[in-house]
Amino acid sequence: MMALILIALVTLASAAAAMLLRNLIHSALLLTASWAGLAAFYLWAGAEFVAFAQVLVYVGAISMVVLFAVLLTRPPQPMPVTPPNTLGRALVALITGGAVLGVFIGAIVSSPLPATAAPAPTVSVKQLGLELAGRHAGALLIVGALLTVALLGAVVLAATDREPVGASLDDVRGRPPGTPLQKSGDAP
Amino acid sequence: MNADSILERGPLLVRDWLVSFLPEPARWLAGSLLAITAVIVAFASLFALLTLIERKVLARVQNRPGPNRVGIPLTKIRLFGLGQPLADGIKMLTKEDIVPRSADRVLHFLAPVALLAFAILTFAVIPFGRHLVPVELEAGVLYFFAAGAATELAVFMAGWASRNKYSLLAAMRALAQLISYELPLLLSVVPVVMLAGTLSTTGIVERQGGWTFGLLPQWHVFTPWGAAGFAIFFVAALAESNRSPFDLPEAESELIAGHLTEYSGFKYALFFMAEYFGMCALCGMGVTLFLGGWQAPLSFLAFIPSYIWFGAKLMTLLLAFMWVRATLPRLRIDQLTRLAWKFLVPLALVNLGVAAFWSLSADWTGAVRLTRWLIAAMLLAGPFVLLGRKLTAGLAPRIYRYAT
Amino acid sequence: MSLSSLQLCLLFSSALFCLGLMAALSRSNTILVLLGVELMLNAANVNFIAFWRYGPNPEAATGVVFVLFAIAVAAAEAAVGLALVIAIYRHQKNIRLQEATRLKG
Amino acid sequence: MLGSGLLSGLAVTAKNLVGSFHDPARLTTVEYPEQQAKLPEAYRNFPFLVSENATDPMGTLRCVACQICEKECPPQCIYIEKSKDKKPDATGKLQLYPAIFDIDTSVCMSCQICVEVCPFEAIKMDQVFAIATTDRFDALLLKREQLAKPNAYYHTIHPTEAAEVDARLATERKAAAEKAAAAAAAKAAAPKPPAPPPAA
Amino acid sequence: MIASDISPLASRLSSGAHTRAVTDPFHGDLLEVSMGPHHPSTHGVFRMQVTLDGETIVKLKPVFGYLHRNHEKLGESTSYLGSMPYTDRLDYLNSMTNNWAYALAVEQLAGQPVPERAEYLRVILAELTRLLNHTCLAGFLLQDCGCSGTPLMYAFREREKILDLFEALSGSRMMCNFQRFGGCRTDASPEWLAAAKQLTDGYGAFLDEYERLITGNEILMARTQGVGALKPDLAISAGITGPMLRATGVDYDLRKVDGYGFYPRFEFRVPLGDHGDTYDRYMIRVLEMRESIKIIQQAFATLPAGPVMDPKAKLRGFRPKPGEAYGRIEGPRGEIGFYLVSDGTPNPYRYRVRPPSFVNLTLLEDLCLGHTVADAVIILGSIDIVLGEVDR
Repeated sequence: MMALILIALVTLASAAAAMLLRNLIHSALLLTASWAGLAAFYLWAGAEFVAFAQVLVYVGAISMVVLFAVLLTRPPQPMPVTPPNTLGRALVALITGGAVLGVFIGAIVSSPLPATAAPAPTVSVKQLGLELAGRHAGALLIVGALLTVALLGAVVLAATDREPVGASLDDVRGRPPGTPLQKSGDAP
Repeated sequence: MNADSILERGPLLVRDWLVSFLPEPARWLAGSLLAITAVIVAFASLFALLTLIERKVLARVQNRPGPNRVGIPLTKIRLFGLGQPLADGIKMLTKEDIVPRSADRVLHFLAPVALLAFAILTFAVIPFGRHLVPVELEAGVLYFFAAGAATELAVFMAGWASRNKYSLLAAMRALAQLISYELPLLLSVVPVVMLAGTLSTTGIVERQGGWTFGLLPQWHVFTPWGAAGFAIFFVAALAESNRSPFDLPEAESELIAGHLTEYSGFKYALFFMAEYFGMCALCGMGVTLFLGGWQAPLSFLAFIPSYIWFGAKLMTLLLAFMWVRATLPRLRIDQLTRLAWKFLVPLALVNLGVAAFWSLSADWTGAVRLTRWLIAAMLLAGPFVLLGRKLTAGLAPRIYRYAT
Repeated sequence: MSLSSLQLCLLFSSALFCLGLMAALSRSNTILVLLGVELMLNAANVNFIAFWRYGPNPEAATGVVFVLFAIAVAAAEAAVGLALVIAIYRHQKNIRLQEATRLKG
Repeated sequence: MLGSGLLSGLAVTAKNLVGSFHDPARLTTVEYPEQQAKLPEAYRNFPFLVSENATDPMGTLRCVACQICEKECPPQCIYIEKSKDKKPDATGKLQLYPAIFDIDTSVCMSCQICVEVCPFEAIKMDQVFAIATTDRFDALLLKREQLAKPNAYYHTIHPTEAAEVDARLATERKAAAEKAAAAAAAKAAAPKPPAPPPAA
Repeated sequence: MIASDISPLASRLSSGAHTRAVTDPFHGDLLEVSMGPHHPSTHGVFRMQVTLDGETIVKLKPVFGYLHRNHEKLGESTSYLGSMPYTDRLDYLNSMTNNWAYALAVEQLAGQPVPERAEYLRVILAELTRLLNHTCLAGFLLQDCGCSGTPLMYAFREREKILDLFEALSGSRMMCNFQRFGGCRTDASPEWLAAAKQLTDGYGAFLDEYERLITGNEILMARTQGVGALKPDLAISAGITGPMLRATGVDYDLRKVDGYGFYPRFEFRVPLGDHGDTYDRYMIRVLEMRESIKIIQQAFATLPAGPVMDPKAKLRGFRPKPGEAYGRIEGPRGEIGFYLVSDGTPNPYRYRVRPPSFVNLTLLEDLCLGHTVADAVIILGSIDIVLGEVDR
């Protein structure tokens, strides 16, 4: 129980800090920490496999993609500290979030949820595999297809059509210093 | 051969004897701590030795003797330079720790610590000997890669937190490299898991335990899919551990020292250590998955304790890493990613198919068994040649003309 | 008032969900909005695990399987979402959500 | 095929790795302070002044302070002051000698031009190269006393060249001596002939 | 964003942020990196001010002069002979060829003949220098490609042997100061000739080993082929000479064009490239080394006896008649030339060097644009500069 509270606090604190900070890299790294905290929660709950998958996918892959996106989208100038309407939007978000949280807490505390299964249930990798390839085979296939499509979509979306290397020096030369290499097709 | 010989159980007996002085409730904890200490001490000394061996091997390849002066301090005894790591360590510890003024101090400090922590975590599931697995996990292989995946995050942290332009470029490269090579690394392991039918590292080693004709080992590397998988694993492991020819994040001829540019003293030493730990862990995993783990290479050699065999194989792989480093030039970042996505990943997928074929044809007997080999080898060789040709399209040694 | 472990887990997950919700609503940076959505997905996963752990039928492992699927979907979502962010950046040179109002480049 | 170039490279490095343990051509370094590579006879480092004998180096310097080397030295690292008096040289002829002869070895670039232009074989190139010191200033400015080294030393470092020089000097001196003798004889004879005729 | 939506506080903060952005490299698309003058692979104190888009170079400004030593002005204030040791320090890897080019200029100025044996010796030494320089280049280039020192060490192993020869002949390994106006300073002994012959005969085997090590290497080909390609017309109009020019396919070798020294007496071929890229520049040098070996072997076979110094040549009080002369030879890096104007005094009135590395370096930006940082490093390596000569 204490472990759970500790894990929850660490996860929530790093998630909250991640959402509040202005520095995107810090946000991403803190969020990674909070994902790692979630993995710890899964371990605590006895879902070993899920915990490792969480670390592998979130800490190992998604965090990288996020960091990459952050680095690739450096704004020309640092973002202004308080963009317009931020206060209003923050207020709206706070009210909505608070309300939702209130409803959730009320529902959870008031409903008589039994805590059965005192010994943690274990699910072996083999059992999981059988479940995945047996009962959920259809879903597995769909997820596979989804991942493939997502991969292709991401590539298509993010693909740059850079100038071929060493193509026309005059193009590069003629530009005033400081202007980025940009294809004419990208002009606004 | 004898799983319970005194030598084989030696480390366990020592542990039990040490723990027996403690009261019963503390024994489990003390035993674990002892195992952790043993692993860390063993690999820390291996690290010290490896820094020396690497320099020696590089030097020998380059027709130099390498470091050979530092021996026992205050004497004239040189001991082939065995004191060099100690001297290096003292130097590192006494150097000033410099943090750039504009650096992100917290991340700058956290990066080496995180890197080392993750590197040490990966040792937990490697079976160092017949009875020597720090943690017996059912999903050990998955755990290993999960823990290993986080290391490049630390490299990124180091590069970004230094606020040095070279470091920033290195950070970007580290990310690109990780994203590209995680996939072939995992895909090269999938056939092993598939054919061994388990994600547990001990299970995988035990599956490689039999003897062909009662003499030759049945390691995975001696099957077509295993050999291909091992080759892919080796290349991807080189990339994952930032070793030459994939040492782009710290490419010294381009980025000075990349993410390490702004590190000095002890933090630099930690980085160095973590890098070697990561390399050792990946090599250990390679040994476990493909080279039969702690199994002896020939059946009559099985009397030698298993952990010695593991150590020997680990050293061999590490030496291969050094050999590659001594020979090859570095890739460019776009070539690095192209190699991963256009060559290793498709090849690993083909290998997955071959492994499937292998498992389906497991009951072929007699002369058909040989055709199974041939078919598998052909299935792999074809794509290898085709993909290789595609990869190196336009690249060829040239014929030169002479002025008349 | 004493809370059972299950209730604690659920509180944890709802707090996480609301954090994600607030981030998604208040931040103007597209990447942070995406991360907020990720957090909400994670909160759902926590619920699945909690109900599997304390539910009446833990042997079925359906909760675990569902979480695995959810992680896969989240990965796909992150990849596509961030690719979109990069595409937006390429058009408007920043990633402020308010300004990403055009569907056509 | 992909990989053949990599493999042939790996074969070369492996050969060198193994070769370094048994083939001296593949382990080419020497361990410096203990072992030293033999310097070739022509090796030059910084100049020194040749004196005829070791017992009285200052008295038997071949240098006559003609200052040609000072003028020709490209980096101008030589400083000479002529003596006020004259001393007899090896042949007994009275010559000027350098009262001050300094070479700033922190400036000297070991070009050997001073040696080539010296008409008296008085300055030669030394082979001592380990002259590192902790003193940045005076220690590298070599004085006449530090520069003077006997002819015998010259023979040990450049034997062939020194033998040639000695032979040349010997012939020159012999010629000079013969000339001097002839002159002396002539001189001795000269006053004689026109003996003042006895007063008639 | 329109300024009017910003609250006063925010606008103050954001304007502060804006001033930071000017100096802050962590924002915006382009990254300005100053590579050098202290950088592991700028071959000395050379600096490239690089503007990067990602890792792609969009602008490159070479900055040099960190090693400027006033060489040409010094040449006007020292005697003709006194400049000879300074030419050693121009391109400090190739002092023998620098000496020869300078001696050639002065000999033209003074109408000084050179004995036959000295001419042969000069050819031998110049070709040995070419071997030395190209071997070093191959090593350095591969070091820039990221080899962990192995090719460099093999190159240095062989270079060391040539340097030993130079030391045995001239007394110094790199600052040879060997040529004089009217011949060579000393004669080569029979032992020296035997040692040099042995080295030359064994050099082919070293080149074979070196090529086995690296030339067929797929990574090297991927790194160098198509990287930094130079067009022949651009090369000609920029005055590029040496292997860099021949790699573009232009047949221009002063040894054939001028026929100075006794080069017309020797049989050798001039290798030409077709692409002008980094790989061609590397390979042309390897092939030139093989031709150099042939030249040296022919020279040994036909080396005449005789003096190496014109007996009438003057060492002290050398005063050429008023006039001007330009002496040039095909140095390992390209055309190295010395232009002298004499006014009849012991010092030249004007002394000018045509340094091949400096001229070749002028095209660095054109070669690098559109390539990555990693390519810039190897392109610079393949241009083969020595800062002593570039900065003078």
